Amino acid sequence: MAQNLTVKNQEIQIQGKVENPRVKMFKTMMGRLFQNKLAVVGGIFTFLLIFMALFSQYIAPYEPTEQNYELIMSPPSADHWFGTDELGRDIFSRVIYGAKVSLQAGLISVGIALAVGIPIGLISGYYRGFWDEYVIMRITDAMLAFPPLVLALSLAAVLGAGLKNAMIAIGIVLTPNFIRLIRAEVLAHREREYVEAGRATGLRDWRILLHHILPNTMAPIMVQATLAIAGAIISEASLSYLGLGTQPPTPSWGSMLAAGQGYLELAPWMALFPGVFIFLTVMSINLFGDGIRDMLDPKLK
Amino acid sequence: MLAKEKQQQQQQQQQPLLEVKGLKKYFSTGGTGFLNKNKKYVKAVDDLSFYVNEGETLGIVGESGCGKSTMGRAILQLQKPTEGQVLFQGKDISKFNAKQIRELRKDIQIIFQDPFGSLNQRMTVGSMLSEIVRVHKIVPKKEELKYIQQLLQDVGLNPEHYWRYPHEFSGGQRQRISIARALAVQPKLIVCDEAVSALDVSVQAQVLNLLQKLKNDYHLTYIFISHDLSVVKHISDRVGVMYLGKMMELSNKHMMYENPLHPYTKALFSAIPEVTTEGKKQRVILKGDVPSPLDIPTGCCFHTRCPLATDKCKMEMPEFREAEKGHFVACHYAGV
Amino acid sequence: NDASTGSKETKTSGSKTKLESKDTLVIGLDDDPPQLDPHMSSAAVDRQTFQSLYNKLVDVDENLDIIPELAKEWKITDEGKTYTFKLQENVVFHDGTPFNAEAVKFNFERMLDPDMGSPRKSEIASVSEVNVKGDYEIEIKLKEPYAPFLAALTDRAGMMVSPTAVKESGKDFANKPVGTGPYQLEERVTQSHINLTRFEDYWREEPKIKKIVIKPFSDADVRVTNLVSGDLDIINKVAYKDLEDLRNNENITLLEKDSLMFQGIQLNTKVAPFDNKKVRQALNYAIDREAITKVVFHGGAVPAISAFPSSSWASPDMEVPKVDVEKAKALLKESGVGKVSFTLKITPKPEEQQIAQMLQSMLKAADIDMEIEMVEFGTLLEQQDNGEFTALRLGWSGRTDPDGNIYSWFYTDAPLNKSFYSDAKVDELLTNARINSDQEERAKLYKEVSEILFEDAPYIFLYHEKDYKAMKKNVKGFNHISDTMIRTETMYFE
Amino acid sequence: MTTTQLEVKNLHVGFKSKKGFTTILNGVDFTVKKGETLCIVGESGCGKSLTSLSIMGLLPKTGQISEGQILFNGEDLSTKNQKEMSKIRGKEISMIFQEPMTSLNPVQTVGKQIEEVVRIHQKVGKKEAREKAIDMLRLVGIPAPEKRIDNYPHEMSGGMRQRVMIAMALTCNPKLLIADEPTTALDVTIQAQILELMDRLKTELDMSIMMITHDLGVVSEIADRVLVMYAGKVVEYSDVKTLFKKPKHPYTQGLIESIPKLNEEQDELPIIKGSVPSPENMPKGCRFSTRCKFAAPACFEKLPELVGEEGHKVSCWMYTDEWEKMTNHGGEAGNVSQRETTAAAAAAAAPTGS
Amino acid sequence: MFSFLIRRIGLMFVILFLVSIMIFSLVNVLPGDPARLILGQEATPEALEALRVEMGLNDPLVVQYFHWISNLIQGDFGNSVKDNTAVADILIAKIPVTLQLTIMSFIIALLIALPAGIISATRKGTLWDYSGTFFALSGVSLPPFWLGILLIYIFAVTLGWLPPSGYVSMKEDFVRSLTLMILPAITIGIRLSAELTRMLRSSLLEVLHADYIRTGYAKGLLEGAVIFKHALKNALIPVITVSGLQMATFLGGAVITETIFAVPGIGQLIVKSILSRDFPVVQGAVMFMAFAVIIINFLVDIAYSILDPRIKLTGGTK
Ligand SMILES: Nc1ncnc2c1ncn2[C@@H]1O[C@H](COP(=O)(O)OP(=O)(O)OP(=O)(O)O)[C@@H](O)[C@H]1O
Ligand SMILES: Nc1ncnc2c1ncn2[C@@H]1O[C@H](COP(=O)(O)OP(=O)(O)OP(=O)(O)O)[C@@H](O)[C@H]1O
Ligand SMILES: [Mg+2]
Ligand SMILES: [Mg+2]
Repeated sequence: MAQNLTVKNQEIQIQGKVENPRVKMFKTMMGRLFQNKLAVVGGIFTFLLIFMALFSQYIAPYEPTEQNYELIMSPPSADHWFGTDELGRDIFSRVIYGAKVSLQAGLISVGIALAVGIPIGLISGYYRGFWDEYVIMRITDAMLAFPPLVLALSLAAVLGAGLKNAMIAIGIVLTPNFIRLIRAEVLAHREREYVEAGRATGLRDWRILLHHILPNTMAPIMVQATLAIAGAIISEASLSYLGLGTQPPTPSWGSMLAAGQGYLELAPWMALFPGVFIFLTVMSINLFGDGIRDMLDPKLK
Repeated sequence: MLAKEKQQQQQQQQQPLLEVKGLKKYFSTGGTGFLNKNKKYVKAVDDLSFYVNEGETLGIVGESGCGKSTMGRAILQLQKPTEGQVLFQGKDISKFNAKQIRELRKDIQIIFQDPFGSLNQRMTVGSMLSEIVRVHKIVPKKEELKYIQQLLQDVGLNPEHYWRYPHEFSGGQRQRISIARALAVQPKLIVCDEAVSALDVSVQAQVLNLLQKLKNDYHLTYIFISHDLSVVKHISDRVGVMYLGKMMELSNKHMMYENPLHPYTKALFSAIPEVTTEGKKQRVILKGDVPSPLDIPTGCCFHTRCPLATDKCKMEMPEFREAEKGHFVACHYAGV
Repeated sequence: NDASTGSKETKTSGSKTKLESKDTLVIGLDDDPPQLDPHMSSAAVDRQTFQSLYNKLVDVDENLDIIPELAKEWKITDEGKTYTFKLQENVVFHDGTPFNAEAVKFNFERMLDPDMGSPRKSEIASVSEVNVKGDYEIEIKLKEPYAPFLAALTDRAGMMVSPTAVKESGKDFANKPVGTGPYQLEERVTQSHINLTRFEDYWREEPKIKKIVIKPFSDADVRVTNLVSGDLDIINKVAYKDLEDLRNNENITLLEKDSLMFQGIQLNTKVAPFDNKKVRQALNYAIDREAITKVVFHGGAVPAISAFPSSSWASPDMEVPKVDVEKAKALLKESGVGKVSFTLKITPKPEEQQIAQMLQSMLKAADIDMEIEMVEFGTLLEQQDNGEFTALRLGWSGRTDPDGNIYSWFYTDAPLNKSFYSDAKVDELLTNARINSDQEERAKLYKEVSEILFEDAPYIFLYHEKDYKAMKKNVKGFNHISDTMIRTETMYFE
Repeated sequence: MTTTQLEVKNLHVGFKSKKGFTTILNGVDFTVKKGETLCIVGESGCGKSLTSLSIMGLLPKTGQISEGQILFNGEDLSTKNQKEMSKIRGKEISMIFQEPMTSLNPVQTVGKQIEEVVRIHQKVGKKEAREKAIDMLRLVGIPAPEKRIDNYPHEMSGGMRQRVMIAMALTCNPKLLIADEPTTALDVTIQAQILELMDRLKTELDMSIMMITHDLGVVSEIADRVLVMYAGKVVEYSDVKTLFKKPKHPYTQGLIESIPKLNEEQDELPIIKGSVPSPENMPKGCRFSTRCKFAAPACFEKLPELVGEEGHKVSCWMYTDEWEKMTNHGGEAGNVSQRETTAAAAAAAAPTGS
Repeated sequence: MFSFLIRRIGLMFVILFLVSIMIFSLVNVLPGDPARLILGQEATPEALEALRVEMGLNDPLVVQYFHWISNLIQGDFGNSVKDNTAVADILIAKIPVTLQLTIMSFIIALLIALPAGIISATRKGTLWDYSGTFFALSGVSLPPFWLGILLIYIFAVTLGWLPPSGYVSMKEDFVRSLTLMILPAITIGIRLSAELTRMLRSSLLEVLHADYIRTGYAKGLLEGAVIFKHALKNALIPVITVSGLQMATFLGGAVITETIFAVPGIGQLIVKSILSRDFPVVQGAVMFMAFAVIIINFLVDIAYSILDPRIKLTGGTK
């Protein structure tokens, strides 16, 4: 076949300046992202939260565990912006430290779900067959028949209270959703002509899976993942609220809320601020997720 | 023209490049459940036999759903045939293992219809092509870029398109990319599955010319699948007509277009709206719809719509026979 | 072990409280009583219901002195080894069968039956023989003198069930209780309500209230809300944060009484760092008990130094040490342990968490690192059993007789002695206190034990909770006794 | 009595977006006479559908008629509001679409969908409506219409569905039927059936048809007159015979030439180079100038008018008196003689029937 | 159709079987000895052992599982460890509570979601749409327990309009039952309506682009008629399916809401019994919930095929 190579040997001329395609892609994606104003707001807030979580010790005016029995449940003031709690701790500082827990919980549990869900979903969807239909799908069906919070609760109870275990539990609960989503995407894509073309050019299965199908399914996965992060933050807070999440004295928004609920009338700020922060965080991650959806959708200019 | 025919005849005496014998592809419907007793089959391709000689273009026409694409996929072993042999250069590739099939990909390629769906949206043209080149080790790494850019020029694109994503191209350009992808491994045979159907006429003409040119430049053999008879006729040397998974008629295109034997072929020809300045032509309008491939009529599968159908047609399946030299037809009455 | 915190409403001032005389008393309990068989019961909350359904052989009064109930009078002979009871006559069970000495014998045998697995068995383990001396006279022989015996009979072990009903219902007796009490069961829907009606053939004066409805509200806030603005007439246990509000509510009577319980930290004396006495002692000085009772309990608890709250006659007059960080540090230095760190296991209740976090910061001031680990109550007990802990937060609900508060906790190898504490002197004192039936002498013995225990510190006593009952102003006749029971018999609406 | 059913005058349609207003249709003029079939041809994206949607008043929300008139029976439809239009749609003007698969509501029986049209425009009872629906199905040649009426769209083949669409469109005897590529999605044998049906019904029901297609074969099959569009402009407007005999516009010529012919052997197809410019960078002058082999420099600058005698109009500088002047200024090719030869070549290329 | 039902039901049993195994293994690896819990702090080792034997806790897990499952098949869910009442009876007492909550929340959700979804889809890009979307997003982002607390604070603590928590059965006091349930129902309803609004909006937007909508206009229908006669039904089909699939999540939301508002439903029962290691109750209640989810999904599938004639009930798997 070597003769084909030398069929013609014209000079190859490249006209104009060639931009790095990835940079260009990135630019257009950013362009799409920035079109969605709310997503930008969400993104900025998310970024601030991450910043807050990373540098909490420099931002928080007090130690989150510093107790002051003279100042129990004092309302918001210049010294204590968000007031103090039932042990006289500064709620503002605790909220800032709580960001760490919440973000960690969101990211790690979704990370776990992705780490398990992506390979299983890919393989299950691509190869189909007995294992896919009768084992993996039925197990995910069964897992999805559980109310997620109940499953998370039971798992957290089994594993024992604590942030680490709560994250594992939430991760496990999220996994079947990802398996389903990824499998469905793979099923849709494996019939697409570009995959067939990939096979027709003699690519190996793993290469098609990892280099062709996976990147193309990334958009819905990313969107689902951001939404799942938001959901996982709420779940972690719920578990903490029920006493199965973060352990004291580590401040977590969920357990702060749980504590605050007992003092709704005496000190409403105790429940208010951690709640507001969960809400804002989840909201901005959701907004950001919407933005990512737009960003990854090549149909939008 | 005459020389070309002679050459073809010589080749016929040699071994054909690809030979398909009794190819069948059935799809079972209704899932794979264990509780499913009455499984039905879509007989998408049912007992196809034909050959393709090196350097020629075999056109396949037929209405939507008649199994053209399935045939193409079965030939490439993208879908394992249910039955039958596919001989490529004398070797039965339907028995190949995964590794052999990967090797085979260097020789047989396919171009798909959908200029949007057949390219990976998340890869640049360059990375897509270089992946193939690398996997099959077509050229040494340092020549890769040059090789691919050469390829892009050959299919009428610019070298700088190497760095572009598919969505930045028009339909016709994308089809050129697909062609480049198929050419990248320097195959012997390319199956074009409705490669120009989605394109506008002006662009279609451009791509058809390109395919012709590449065929000569790269010494290619085509199986050209289309539902457009004029396009098939334009590009092919021989033409096969399919109906409900079966080959109805197969012959040299001149014989076929000048003297179609099968009533279906005749009806098909007469149904094509043609640009004429004279009055409207006399046409055979077939009654009814194409039957569902789930329950194909008994006997001759065309008898439900055939203006000439007799009781024999309902009962007996006609044999795919050579009515004239090189002119095969599956009809009890044609050309007798 | 209920982690749900629920909502709250303490906005008492504005809400309307219905004050009307009725014939139904609605009681709000802190949990749903799991079952109604006193001999099988293990949940503390059950006992509240039992007060209405059953009579006990003997009862206690406000001073925790033993008074007659089903037993008219009794004699203790044979150096405290034989108890002879004269029983009330004309007492019938709700099913109409008579109450007599045979019935008492049946009850004791039921509790002692090894196949029953009755939790009461250990309370009356010293019983060796039960002899019917006449229709209404019964003699109970003990293996050895056991001073707390009578006190045990003031509670579930002294509650008499109908032998006929037991034979008929078998296991199902827990759902179809038959006693001699002032009220009998009408209906019970788990997690919802228990309805009792007045027992017409009751042997004492007919109670004034016709019906008792018992409803579980595990959420303290809901309980209070329902008292203030709902149908509840009296509630058991009040959240400490609500004390102030309730006290100020003119429609509510808030009753306060020292209870019998003690709370503290059980230390595992077998493992480091608490195998070192000085370290244990350091804890005693590093903790500000006063702060805990104020911050967490809003004054609803008092600092503790021994197992006996002031309501008990055994309460030693020892002064609770003030927090003394320097002393604690000094003790640590003496101990030679260096850096002390340990994990405290607690149950996940908000108050527990609060206490633990306070302890954590107090100990931190004395250079002791304490980690907090929350485990479910069941797990906590299991780990306690297996000695899988260095320190855990567990207290005791208390018993009428001081022995019940201390023997099984500190006697060598006693069932609750999970500190694995063993001291010959303590063992001897405790045994003597059991044999001796003279209260004054016993009190002296217990004081001595308390002093040793404070010195050895296998258990860090933190506080004694007070018991609170809140009821509508028009509810009268309630006798608040340190055993925290709601005795409905004498109650009435004004 | 006038013979004009519909007259579109200087129609400009465009889309609003964040970047501003993009004009897509740029001055479209044509008429549909009573009882005739007008075909609009052109490549994808040239604005065929947009034209028909403008007439129906069904432009997407972002779309807007910025200029021009649509006169139907003398009334200007472009000024009517939705409510007024709804009285015309389905009754006076009906429309059928390209995709018979998706143009019917999948969760309603076809009968219900036809009955609905009856009941919107005529005050009739349920039963009558149903009868009318059955009649219509029979009219469009669906066998056993009494049974078929209760079928759901998915239970029918593509051809049948397109028949249902036609039945629905014709229920109220409209004066004008707009058909937007009604056969593109169908197989040739079915397409032949549908085309025949439309032709038959046109005479039976005495209506005008405005048919949109990109298939010149279909045009020559069914049209009386043809409108060739390119990039939102009319480039040629003629009766069908003249057009195929003597196409004038280079685009029309190219289009006809680039179709492979059945009865002719060609080694290479004549092509129109390049592709349609996008609306954002439309050439300032003649919109075809970028692809035209005859283009003179002035073609890139000045927009030609649609000129010529009634019955064959073309929008190309070659057919104006100015052409001479334009080429004198240094056009690479093209003079009168050359344009004649091109036309002749095109005529020769045009098929002579079989 | 018939073979579909058979197949679907067969599948249901397979899933139920897997669910039962999961529940059982989960519950049995829960740390904490129920016998210890029952007998409490003062239990003697003998009493503990006796109880363990009686409860079958010493049997091998497989034996325990088959014991449990075979009883379950006969309708015997076992007895609560805590109070020895039959789990079935407990469940029966709880079902109406959760059902009432579910229905009330659904009504609230629909009352909000239908108009909100329709308005934001048909008025896409307007202020209406943005407010609808913002509402939907907030609803999804509000932690349910915080929303509950907030509602209590606003309506019960501050305004004093509604009771903060508790439950009375409808039979007992109809009006009070509804007033008590309204806050928890809003808590669940808002979240649900947020999700429904979102789904309905996107599904409607998709449908509104469909060709048959254009056909509807071309027939001469006005916008309202097109939306209600043609778009809505088509748009609701996926919404129903998806919300059916979300049933599990929804019931999960009830778990925490019931806990906050002290509504004695199945959710609260599960939380409590998990925390108190009442194994038979946990198993029974979770099994029941999973069963409910599976049945609902099954019904949704059937409803789906009724609503959408394109879906033939053949044996194919999804
Ligand atoms: N994977 C599959 N499973 C089941 N049936 C299939 C499958 N692939 C194709 N078929 C059926 O086989 C028949 C032939 O399909 P095929 O795609 O080969 O037709 P075609 O001639 O290429 O049609 P078109 O012109 O529409 O592309 C059709 O009825 C189709 O529904
Ligand atoms: N909603 C819209 N918003 C913006 N631009 C649009 C919209 N709809 C159509 N267009 C543009 O209008 C132009 C004409 O579209 P139209 O649908 O009329 O083309 P057509 O001639 O019918 O093509 P086809 O043969 O593909 O149907 C196209 O360039 C298209 O991009
Ligand atoms: Mg095909
Ligand atoms: Mg169009």
